[in-house]
Amino acid sequence: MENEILTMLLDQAVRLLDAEASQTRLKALLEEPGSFDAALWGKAVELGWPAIAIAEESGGLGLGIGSLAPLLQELGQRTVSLPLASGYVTAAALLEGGVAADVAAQLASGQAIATLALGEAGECGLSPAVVFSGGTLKGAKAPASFAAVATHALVSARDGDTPGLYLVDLTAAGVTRDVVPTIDNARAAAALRFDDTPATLVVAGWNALLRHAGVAATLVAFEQIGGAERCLRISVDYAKERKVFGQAIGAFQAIKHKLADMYQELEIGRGCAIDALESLEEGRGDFLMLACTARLGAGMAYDFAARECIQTHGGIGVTWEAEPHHHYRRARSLALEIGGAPFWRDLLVDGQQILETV
Amino acid sequence: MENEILTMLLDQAVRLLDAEASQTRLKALLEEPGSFDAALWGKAVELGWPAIAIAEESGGLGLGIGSLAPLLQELGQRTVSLPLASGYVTAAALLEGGVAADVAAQLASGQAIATLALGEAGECGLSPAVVFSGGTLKGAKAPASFAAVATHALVSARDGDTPGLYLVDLTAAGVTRDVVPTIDNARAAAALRFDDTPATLVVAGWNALLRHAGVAATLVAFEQIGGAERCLRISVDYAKERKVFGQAIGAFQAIKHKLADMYQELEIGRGCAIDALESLEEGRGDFLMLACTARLGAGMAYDFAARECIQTHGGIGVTWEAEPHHHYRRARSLALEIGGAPFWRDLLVDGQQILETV
Amino acid sequence: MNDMSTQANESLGDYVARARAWLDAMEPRFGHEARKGLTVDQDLALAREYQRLKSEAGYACITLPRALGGGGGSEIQKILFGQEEFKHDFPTTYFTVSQGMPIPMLLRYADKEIGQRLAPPAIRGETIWCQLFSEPSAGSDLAAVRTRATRDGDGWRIDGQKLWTTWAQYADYAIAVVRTDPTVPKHAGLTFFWLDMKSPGITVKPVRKLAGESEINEVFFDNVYVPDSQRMGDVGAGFRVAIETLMIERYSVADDACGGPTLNEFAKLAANSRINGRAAIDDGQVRRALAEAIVERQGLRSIHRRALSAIAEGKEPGPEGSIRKLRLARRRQAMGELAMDLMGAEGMLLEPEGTSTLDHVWSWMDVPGARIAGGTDEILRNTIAEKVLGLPQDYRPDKKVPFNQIG
Amino acid sequence: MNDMSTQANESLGDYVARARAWLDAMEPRFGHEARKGLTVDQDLALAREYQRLKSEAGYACITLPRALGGGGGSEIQKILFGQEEFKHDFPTTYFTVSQGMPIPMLLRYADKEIGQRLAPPAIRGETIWCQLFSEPSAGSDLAAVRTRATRDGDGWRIDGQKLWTTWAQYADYAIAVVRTDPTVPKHAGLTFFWLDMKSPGITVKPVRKLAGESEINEVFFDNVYVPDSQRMGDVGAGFRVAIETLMIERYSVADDACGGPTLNEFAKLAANSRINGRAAIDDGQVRRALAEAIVERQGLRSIHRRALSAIAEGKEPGPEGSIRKLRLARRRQAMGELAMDLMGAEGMLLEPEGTSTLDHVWSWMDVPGARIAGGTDEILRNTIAEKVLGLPQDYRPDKKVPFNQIG
Repeated sequence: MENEILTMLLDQAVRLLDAEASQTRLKALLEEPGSFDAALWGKAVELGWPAIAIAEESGGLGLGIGSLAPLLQELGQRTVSLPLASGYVTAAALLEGGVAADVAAQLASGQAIATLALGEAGECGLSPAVVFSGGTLKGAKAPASFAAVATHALVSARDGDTPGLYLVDLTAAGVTRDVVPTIDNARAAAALRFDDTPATLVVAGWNALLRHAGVAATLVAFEQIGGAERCLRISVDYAKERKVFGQAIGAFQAIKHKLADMYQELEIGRGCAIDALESLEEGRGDFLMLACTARLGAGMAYDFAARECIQTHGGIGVTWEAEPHHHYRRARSLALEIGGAPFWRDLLVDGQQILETV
Repeated sequence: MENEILTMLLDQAVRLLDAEASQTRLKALLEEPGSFDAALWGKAVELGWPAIAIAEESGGLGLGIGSLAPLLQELGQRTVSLPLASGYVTAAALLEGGVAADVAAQLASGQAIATLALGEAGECGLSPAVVFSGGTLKGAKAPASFAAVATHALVSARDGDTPGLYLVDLTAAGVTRDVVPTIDNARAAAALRFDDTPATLVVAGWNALLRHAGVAATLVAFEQIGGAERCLRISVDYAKERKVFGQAIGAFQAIKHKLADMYQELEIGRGCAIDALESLEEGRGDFLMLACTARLGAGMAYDFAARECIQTHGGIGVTWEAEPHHHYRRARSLALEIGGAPFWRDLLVDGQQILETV
Repeated sequence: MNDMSTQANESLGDYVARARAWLDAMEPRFGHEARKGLTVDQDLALAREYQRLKSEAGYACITLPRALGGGGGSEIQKILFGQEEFKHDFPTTYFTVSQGMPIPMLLRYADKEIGQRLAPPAIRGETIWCQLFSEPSAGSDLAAVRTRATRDGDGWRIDGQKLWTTWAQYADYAIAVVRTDPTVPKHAGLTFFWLDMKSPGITVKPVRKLAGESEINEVFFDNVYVPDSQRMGDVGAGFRVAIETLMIERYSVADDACGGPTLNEFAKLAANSRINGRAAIDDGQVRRALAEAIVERQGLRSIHRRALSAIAEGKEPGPEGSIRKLRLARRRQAMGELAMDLMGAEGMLLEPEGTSTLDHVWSWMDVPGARIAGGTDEILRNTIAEKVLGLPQDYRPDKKVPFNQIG
Repeated sequence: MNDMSTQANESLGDYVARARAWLDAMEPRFGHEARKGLTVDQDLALAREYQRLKSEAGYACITLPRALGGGGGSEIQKILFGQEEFKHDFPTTYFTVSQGMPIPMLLRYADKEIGQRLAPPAIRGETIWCQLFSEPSAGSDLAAVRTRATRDGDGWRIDGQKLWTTWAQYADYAIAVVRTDPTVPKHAGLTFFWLDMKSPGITVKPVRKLAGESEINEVFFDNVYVPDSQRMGDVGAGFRVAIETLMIERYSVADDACGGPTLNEFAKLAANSRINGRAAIDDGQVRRALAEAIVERQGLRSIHRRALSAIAEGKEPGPEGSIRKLRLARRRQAMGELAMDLMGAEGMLLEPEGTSTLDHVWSWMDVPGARIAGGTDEILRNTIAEKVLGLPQDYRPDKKVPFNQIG
């Protein structure tokens, strides 16, 4: 029954995305800082996408995070940006913290939009610099996707030495929201600053922060895998069709082996993402370590695929009109917005003894 | 005049090495730990090789270190191991320290053989663990090349917190010399231990130690470049001759581009080695930084060339009878015996502001 | 009942549990400690004994019939047992080729009577078969074999040379592909036979490898007689039969360190090595290398687990299995090199008693063959590009040319 | 005498010193600060003014005769001046192609009178020439051009499309290679012309690049008339003339950050970024990347210096010059990616005022073209393999086939 709903949902998603996510529309979003496809978001809300994975007790459909992953993969394939992962992660954190059930319900219904404000300035890790004290936040976050259009932010901050995640209503006092130009304007990025902004503690402690970042990383990994899949497919298609020196470029080993490497990276990244998702669904203790591998594996796969997709396309690949640069931009923004690779590598190596027992 | 001598010397060397350095003889040396081609060393001594670069005031010919580099390159091409670099570095240190002029003269005449005992156990850097106190050394060094046959060792040790280089007569009391099996038995490696062994301070201080290690690194870089040149040449030859699927394997881009990469690494390593040598000859302040680039560049070039030389040769490359494994072994032993790459990278990055001004 | 391999309605989980228990029981007699210091001949004798017990317990040739000494089990059971057996250091290597390909092919292509007679002793480990495929000029390009068989009455006379033949020095029998018609294109002129390795005219010469072992051989043929009854498949069908042989091991199992030390061993080394006095495990370049290796291992484990599920459901595993060896052999080489870097000058030491699975330097020394045997890096990338991605095949100028006219 | 480029018996050192002084004097009027905030049209006007002064001082087209406005100097002087000029941010880009290849070729192949008339204004920066070579189906494979020229009385009529034409939007004239005979093999049917870009039937359409600039264009030809007197070289010799054109810049100068931030800039960023609270510059993965980049830069500098010495001695530089761009473009991309990693979420920021030479993110954004233009990574590796190492050329099935019969 759940499977049927999922299949139907995914079929609908593919149809909608194929119809709406045209190159022209995607390119228009890249033109202006802080862009957001509100019309498409409206349709996604109508189809219930924000609700599918959110728990029933929070007002969602409760189909589980496993329902969101393939949907994000479809979005990733088409470089479509919708605040689904951020909404799910926020709602899940709220449920865990037992706070703001109303906001979770609004996230499920699509009335509310969440941004994950986890990134730090001048730091590729996630140790928060924003300070929580006396019920309010003070300090600045690095740019966060969807912050330009979000109603709420899940913000990492510290109370004394204890890091935690805090919920902020972005209409509250003391919120400054600077829309910023990025490599990938379609993700509605903005930098948030808080000046005695009222905030609610959601979950406390470094482990809780990391676990929720790991959930975000796992979901993003599926977007990355979708993107890498698409890069591989258009590269292979182009390599079969484009001729130089009397042969399809796909007959030259330089291209064949490049694409074989792209395939390997993709499948390794996919394997990591699948394993992290499974561990999360089963509530296993190895989840964070597997989330690290998903973050790193899917990130490497998409970065590599996007970079070499342009290279495979040659001159055409460097034009605005062609598709590859959408992925070149998206691969990097997904790789950066919840902490850079060196941070996740540290996390993985520090915990690798745990992983070894898997 | 000097140039004529050098040309003649190099011609002689090529003739001698071509005649003596047969694959059979080289393979025989690899069979037993601590091997040394004493007969070839005898001929090298007759031709005056140990003397050429050593200063006239130390009893050498004083042709400068620039005369030794091309000779070592010829040795490197043929994976011939003679204690020329270690002899030169030791004699130069003795001259600088103004000690043991007699030993320097013996090194120049070939009566003495030096080993550079710079490596440490459990550490890829060069911070010495052996302790100098009251005129004697105590402690163990990591295996050093030529230590199995050397008469003297230039040993890094510390006096309190001050590192320095010490001269040890290996026939002295308290010297234990353990011949050890290595990946490259032809380099007469042995591990030295000192138990109240009389020793003479040659030069003191970390900078002096590094500078002499840098001279050794520069000379070894030419051996590495020679080895990498040879790997490239035999790989190219084999790739032109060996056929699969109706074409020479050198017609397949997987091989063509691999060999093009090998060429690039080689030329970059060569460039670094040339620049380091020039700086040393001119007594410039950027020498140590350039020695780091020579050590790293030539090391990477040879490791890569040796590894992919085997791969290019396919099954044949994995046999004892074929030449590539000589280089696979030699590349690594040259890369390890005076400190591993991570150590030299640290040194380079810490000093890179200096380099930038070059 | 403990010695029966296949039990009705046994779950795969139970199967594995039973296999583990059996293997654990074998450990004292056949494990690492028991084998220490044995000569090759002693080790081979021990291996034969282990093989006999495997056959009795139904763990030898698991997919072949029980009546012949096999296990009467499924492909997935074979893979799962292999995975468990890998965890021990049992003397299995002498029989890997023998039981993996020649015996199943014999049962498919040879006279029934021959198969029934020769397969059981091979399955019990009493005899060993080798596979005479590669030649000096035919490695990656198998169809380029030059070893000739010419008609002689009711049989054939074979002349030529094979190379890279694993365990030929101990082999009693062999399967071989040879050229019976040089006037047709290369793939069309080959024929497949089985041979008695004691036939007059066969000389076996072990090949010394760079790191010293010698499981591989040159095999010379000087006017060796083979009756036509030992032909397997039609005259001229040899290439197809050879490819079928290679496809039997559709999904090969390799531990995820590819025969080298595990990543845990690397981490231990890094914890105990220093870079300028600091623990190497705290250095970012070491961490990056280790993290990337862990990611790769995790991805490959996931791919492997899903392939096993597919096989368990009776599906054919895809060619994505090629990824595993391609990645892991290169990774083992890179990690070996880095391990040596961390050891500094001590990284030159090659302990005589060391093994590739435990010693980083031995692993590095012995790894080059892993990037070549069973498909070179280059061939495997081509396989992925062509078979998985559908990219064009390389130019093959010799494909339609009679073999004796290829330049 | 200060404005004369070549002075008798001047050493190269003195030449460089004099060039530096001249360039420093130009800095206030034409440097980075002076250009800030200019529109492209304003910048181009400034560029023309700078070009006029260069010509007067003998630094424009240094190897061409003084009488035409060139410098009357040597190849090595041209390279050395270029190296010094690089250190400033002068508006030279509009004239790089124009003066680099079309003008020298015009002087070699066009009627003498034409050359004498058209070259001087181009050298002074009053006119701009572009180079109509590449096409949608002819990038790396230049001989595949499809743009057709058919006989029409005393001239030719051109139809077709060119692509990737640098600065065509500002060009007054062009050199072009077009197909005059499709019935012969691809290399044999091409002919070379010069054109007036104001000829009726030419349409120029700028191509937007991924990072936004637009120096490249599509150029469409609709029945464009060219008199036969504007032909350069024989009918059918166009491929040879085109290759000669590309060979003029025998040794191209590129700064050793390949247009991206210097390694010093990277080190600064790493010193000011943190990984888990620690300075990134202290992290081994950052150190390894930086060390390897420094090594590469040093090696390339050495190769470059020796090439300059060879050129100064009148020798031809070898194809080893290809190494430089191949390495540095990839390095710039890798360092850009690492820089962004270190910036974490802030690595997404793309400051509107940023430039590739100063901003790591802009450098990363704009680098993909550097791995493609002027020879892709793949073509350059082939060049090294074939020209330097003597390995066989790739299979070229279309080489001897009439162009109109290529599938």
